[in-house]
Amino acid sequence: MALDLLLESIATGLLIGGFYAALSVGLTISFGLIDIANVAHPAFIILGAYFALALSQTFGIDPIIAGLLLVAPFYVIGNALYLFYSNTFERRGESSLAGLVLFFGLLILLEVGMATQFGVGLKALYSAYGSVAVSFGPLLLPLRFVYSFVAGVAAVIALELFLSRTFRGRAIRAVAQDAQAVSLMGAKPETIRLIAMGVSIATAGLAGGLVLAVGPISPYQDRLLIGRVFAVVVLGGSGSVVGALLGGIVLGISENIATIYLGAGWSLAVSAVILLLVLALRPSGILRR
Amino acid sequence: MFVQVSRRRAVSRTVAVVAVIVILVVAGGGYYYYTTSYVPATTTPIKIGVVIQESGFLALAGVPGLTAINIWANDTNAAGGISGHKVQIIAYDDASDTSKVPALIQKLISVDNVDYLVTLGTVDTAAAMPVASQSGKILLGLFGTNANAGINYNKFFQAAPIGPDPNYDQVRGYFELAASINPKPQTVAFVAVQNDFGQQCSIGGAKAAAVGGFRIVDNETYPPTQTDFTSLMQKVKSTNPDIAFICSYPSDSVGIVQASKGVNFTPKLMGGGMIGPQFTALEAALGKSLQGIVTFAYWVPEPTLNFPGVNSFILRYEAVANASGAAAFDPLGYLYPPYSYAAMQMLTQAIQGCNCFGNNDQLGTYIHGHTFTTIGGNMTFAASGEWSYSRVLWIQYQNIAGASVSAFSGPGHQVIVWPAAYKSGNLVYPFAGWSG
Amino acid sequence: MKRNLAPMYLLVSLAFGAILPVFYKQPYFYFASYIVLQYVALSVAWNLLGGYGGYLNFGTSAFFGVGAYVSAYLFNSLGIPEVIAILAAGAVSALFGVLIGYSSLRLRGVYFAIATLAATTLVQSIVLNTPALGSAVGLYIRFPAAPAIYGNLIELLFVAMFGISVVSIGLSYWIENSWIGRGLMALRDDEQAAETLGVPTFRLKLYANVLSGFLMGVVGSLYPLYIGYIEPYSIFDLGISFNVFVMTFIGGIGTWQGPIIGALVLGSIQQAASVTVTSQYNLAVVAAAMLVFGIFSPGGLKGIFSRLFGKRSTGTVN
Amino acid sequence: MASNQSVLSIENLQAGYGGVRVLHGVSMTVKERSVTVLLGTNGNGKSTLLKCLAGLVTPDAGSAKLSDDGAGVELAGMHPYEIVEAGVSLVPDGRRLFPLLTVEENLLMGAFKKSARKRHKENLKSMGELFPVLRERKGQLAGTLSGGEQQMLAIARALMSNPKLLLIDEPSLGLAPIVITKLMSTIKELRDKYGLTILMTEQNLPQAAKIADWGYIMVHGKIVFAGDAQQIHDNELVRRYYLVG
Repeated sequence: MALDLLLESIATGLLIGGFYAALSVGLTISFGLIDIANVAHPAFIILGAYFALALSQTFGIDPIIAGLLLVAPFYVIGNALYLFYSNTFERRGESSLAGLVLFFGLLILLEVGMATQFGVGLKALYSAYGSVAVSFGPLLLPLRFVYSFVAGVAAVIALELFLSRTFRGRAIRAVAQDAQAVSLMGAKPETIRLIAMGVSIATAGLAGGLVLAVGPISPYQDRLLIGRVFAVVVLGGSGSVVGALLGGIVLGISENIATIYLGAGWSLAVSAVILLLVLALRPSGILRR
Repeated sequence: MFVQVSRRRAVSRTVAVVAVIVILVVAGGGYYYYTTSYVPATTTPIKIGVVIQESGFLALAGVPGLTAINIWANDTNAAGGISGHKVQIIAYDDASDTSKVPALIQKLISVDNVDYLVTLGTVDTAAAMPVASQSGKILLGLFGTNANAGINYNKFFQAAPIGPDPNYDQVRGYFELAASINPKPQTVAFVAVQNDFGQQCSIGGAKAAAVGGFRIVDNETYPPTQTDFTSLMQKVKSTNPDIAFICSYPSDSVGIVQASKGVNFTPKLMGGGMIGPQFTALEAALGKSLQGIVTFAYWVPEPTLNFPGVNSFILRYEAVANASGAAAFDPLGYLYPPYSYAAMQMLTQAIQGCNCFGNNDQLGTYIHGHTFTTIGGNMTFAASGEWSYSRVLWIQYQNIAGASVSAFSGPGHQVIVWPAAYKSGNLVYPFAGWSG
Repeated sequence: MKRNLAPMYLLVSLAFGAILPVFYKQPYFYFASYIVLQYVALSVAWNLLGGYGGYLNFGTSAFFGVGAYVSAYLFNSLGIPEVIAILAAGAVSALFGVLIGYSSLRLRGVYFAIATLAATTLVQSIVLNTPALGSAVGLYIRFPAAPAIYGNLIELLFVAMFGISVVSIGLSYWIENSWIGRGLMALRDDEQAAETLGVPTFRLKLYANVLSGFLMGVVGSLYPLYIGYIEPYSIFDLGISFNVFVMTFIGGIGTWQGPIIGALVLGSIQQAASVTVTSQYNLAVVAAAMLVFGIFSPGGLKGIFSRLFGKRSTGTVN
Repeated sequence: MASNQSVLSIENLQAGYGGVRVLHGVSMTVKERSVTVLLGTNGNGKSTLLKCLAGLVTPDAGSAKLSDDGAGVELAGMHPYEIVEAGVSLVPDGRRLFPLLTVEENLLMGAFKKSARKRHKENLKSMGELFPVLRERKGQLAGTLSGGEQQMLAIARALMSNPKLLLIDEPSLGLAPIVITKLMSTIKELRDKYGLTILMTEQNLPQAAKIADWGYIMVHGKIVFAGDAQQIHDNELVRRYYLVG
C-alpha cells in the first residue's frame, strides 16, 4: 500500500510538473534569456484564463483548445509589452531590475482590471474530465493533469525546437549571451527581444487555458503562482526550457512526496529547501549549460 | 574640503525636504480633520464606517458583504431612515491588506466621526478590534471566527449565526449528524487548509469528534496554494475512515471533490466545513459530483428558512448582482449577503428600540439584552458578541440534475439535514459514491 | 568640524518625533504615519545591502516577520517586557540574517533574490506548522497598558517607529560614508575587481545583511502591538517585500536619501489613496503612481529633488 | 593579385567615446581581394576604427563608403545589423562568440541575415572544409574550445554571412605562435581561394607582414604611414615601432 502511494505521488507529481513547466516556461524566456524580470507573468496567465473562459463559454470549446487559440493574440500583447518596456526602461540603459517597478505596477493594474471586468468572485468551467482519473497500471492519474502535462510538455518541446532549430530562436538564446555580437550577425537585438517577449507572453495564453482546465480562477490568483514560477525557472537553470520542465517536475514530485511522508502542510517548506539546496550546490540550476 | 561642503548642503537640503513633507502631511491631516468633522447639526445622519475587502483575495467575500450593506442603506433611507436619521455608509477598501485596517478604522472614528463600525473576516476584524475597542464604538463583524478572542470587546457583535463557542459550534452539527446514524461510524479523517478558517474548523472538529466519540485516523493539513489533491486524497483513502471531515476554501473544495472522485474515495459521510460549494460558479463547475456531499450553510432557499423578508432581499440582491453586468459577484449569493443585511437590520432595530443614538454603551447593553427579528431569523448575542445559539445548517446536495446554475437554484437541491428544527429532508446515507 | 552636524540633525529629528504627539493629537495621523514610517525604516534597512551592495533581498517580510513573531511570542506568551522583546526580536532577525547570508550571499544577484524568496516561504511554512506560534490561527496580542508619557499606545508606537527610522537613517548615512559603504559600492560595481583590490566582499555583504536584518526585525517587533493580531499570511506577505523594493527604487536606490523619499512619497500615496479613492481602484491609483515615478524619474525621486534644489550630486564623492 | 578597385574608402573619419576623441581624421582605402593590415600598438584606435566600420561606434564626422559594384553605401551612421546586410562582417576583438551555443549554432548565427539564410547549408559545408576542426566539434559548446579554435570559429561565423568585406580585429591576440602561423595562412587562403577582401588590425607585424598586401600604421588615432607589402617591410617607422623597444 505504501509503495502504491509513493508511486502514485511520483506519477501525479510528474504530471503536475508538466503543468508547472507550462506556467513557467514563458518566464524562462523573458527572465532567463532576455533578462526581463516580468513579475507580472502570472497575471498574464490569469488574464489568459479569463479569456479562455470567455472563449470556452462562447464557442463551447475545451479550455486547453481555447488556450491554444490565445497564443497568437498573446504574442501580440507580448510585443506591445516589450515596446512599452524598452521605450521606458531598457533604452535608458537601466538594469532589468528597474523594470521590476514597471512590472509590479502592471501586475496590480492587471489584477484590478480583471477584478472590475470579470468580477472578484471565483469562476470555473464545468469540464467533463474535471474529476475523472484514468488508471495507468496500479495508478490513478487525474485526467485534467494528464492533459495539462501533455500540453506543457508539448509547449516545452515546441519551444526547445524553436530555440535550437530556427534562426530567430537561436538569436534569442544568443542575445542573452552577447547582444552586441548578435547585432554583428545582422540581427537587431531589439527585434529579437521583441520576438522573445511575444513568445513568452504567448505561453501565458496557453497556460491560462491550462489553469482554467485545472481549477477555478479568480483575479488575484496570480499571487499564488509567483513564488512557484520563479522557483521552477531557477531550479531548471534560467534560460533553459527543458530545465523548466525538469524544475517543474522536481517541484511537483517533491511536493507530493512531502505530502505523503510529512503532510501536505510541509510541502512548500520542502520545495523551498530544495530550491535553497540547489542554489547552494548548483547555483545555475539543475541543467547547467 | 569642497566635498564636505557639498555633503553638508546635501544633508541640510534633504532635511529641509523631509521637514516640508512632514509639515504637508500634518497640515493635510489637520485640514482633512477640519473639513470632514463639520456636520450640520440639524439632520445628523447615522454614519456607518465600513472597512472591507473590495480588492485582493478576500474581495469575493467583501464585495457581496458591502453590496448587502448598501442595499440595507438604500432600503432604510427609502423608508425615511432610522428614527428620522438618514444612514450614510462610509466604506474603505483595505485591499485584503491587514496592515491597512487600524489606520482606516481610526480614520473612520476620529476623522469621519462615524457612529458604528463594520468589518469582515477574522483577520481584519481582529486587527480592527484594538482600535475599535478603545473608541468604544459598536463593531459589527461579518463572518469571522473567534475574532474577539484577543480582547473580548463587549461591544462587538458577530453577524454569522455560528454560536457562542465559534470553533466548536461551527462544525458540531456535522459530527452530531454522523453520530445519529445507525450503525454509528467510528473513524474520521480530517483534511484542513492552513488558514485561519481551516485551522479553527479543524480545532472545533477535534473537540466535536471527542464529544461524539469518533477516532481521528488521519489529520491532514495542506497549504492554500496546493495544486492537486490526488496524492493527498489517496493517502486519506488509505486510512479507510468511516467519514471524512474536510475544512477547505473555495478553490481547494473543488480540487478535493475532483480528486476524491478521481481516486474513488467513498467514506460513508463525505463533506465537512467546506467553503466553496456555496458559490454558484463552483456548484456549476462540479455539477453532479456534489451529489451527496454534506456541507455547512448559513441560509439556503429551503421552506424551513423562510424568514420574513429574506426572499425579497435575495431577489433584490440578485437584481443588483445581475445589473453589475460583469457578474461581479455571486448571483445567488446565499453565503455572505443575507447575514450582512441581517446584522444591519439588527442595528436598526437596536437603535430604534434603545432610542439611544449616540450612546454606544447603552446601545451595546441593549443589544446584549434583546432579541432581533431579521431576515436571518432571530438574533440574540452571547457575552462574546457571538450569537447566543448556533444556527449553522448542514445541507446535503440532492437531486442535482446537471452542471448549470438552474440545477442548484430554488429549494430541493441543498436539503437541510441538520438541525432537526430546520430539517427539510432526510440524509441520504451512506454516501452513494460519485456520479456525473 | 563640519561632520559633527550629522549627530545634531539626528538629535533634533528625534526630539521632533518625541515632542510631536504632545502638540498634535489626531490619532489617525499616527496610525497612518506609523505604517509610512515603518516603510521608511524598512526601506532604509533594505538599502544597506540592496542599494549599496546591489544584492536584492526579496525576503524583507521574512526578517520583518521573524521580528514580529519573536516579539509577539516573548511578550505575549512568556510575558517578557516589550523593550527586551524588541531587542531580542532584532537579535533573532540578525541571526536569521547571518543564516541567509552564509547560505546565499555567495550567489550572484538574481539568485540571491530568489533565495531570499525561498527563505520567506520556508519561515512562513515553519510558522504555519508550529502550534506554539499559533500556526495558521495566529496570535492575539495582549494589549499593553497605556503608556505614562503619551496618552495612548499609538502615540508611543509612533514615537518609537520615528526613532527607529531616524536611527536607521543615521546608520545608513554613516555607512554610506564609511569604508563599509565604499566597499559595498565597489563590490556592487564590480565584485571581482573589488575582491582583487582587497575588499573583503563576503564579510561586507554579511555585515550589511545582518545589520539590515536587525533593523527589519526591530521594525517588525513593534508591529504586533500595532495590529493586535498576527497570522502568517499578512506577516510574511510578499507585498511588503515588493513595496520596500519599489519605494527604494523610485526614491533613488543606493543613496541614503532615496529610500526615505521613496517610502514617504509612495507610502503616503498608499495611505491617502485608500481613504480618498474608496473603491478597489485605490490600488490602481497606487500602481499608476508607481509606473509614473518609475518611468519618469531615472535615478529616482532623489534625482528630481536634487535637480529642483539645484545642488551638486552627493554621489560623486571620491 | 589584388585588383585596384577599392572596396572601402574611408575619409577623414573622426570618432571617440564620450568626450574623448580617439580617431582624428582617418583616411584609408581597402582594395578588392586584398589583405590590408592596420598596424599599431595598443590604444592607438585600431579597434575603434573597425567598430566604426561595423556600426558599433558612431563616427562624429567623416565617411566610410563601401563600393558596391559602382554604387557607394555610406557605412557611417548605419546600425550594425544594416552593415551586415550591406556585406561587411566583423570578427570582433575578443571573438565575442556565444559560449553557450554549440559550434554549429554559432556558425548558424552568422547566417542570420536573410540572403545568407538561404545558403546556410552550403556555407556550413564550406566552413567545414575550410576549418575541419570546427566540423569535428560542431556539437561542442563554443565556450569550451581552445583559443585558436575560437578564433577560427569567429572567422568562420563572420564568413557565414557571405561578406564582401571581412574585418578582423587582432586575430592573433593571445594565441601561440604556431597557431598564429596557421591562422595567417588561413586568412591568406580566404583571399587567394575565395577572393575575399580583408581588413585586419594587428600588433604582430612579422606574422601579418607575411600575408599583407597593404599596410597602414596608426598612431594616436592618425594614419602615419601607408604602403604596400614591400614598403611596410622596409619602412624605418615600422622598424622603430615594432622591432625596437
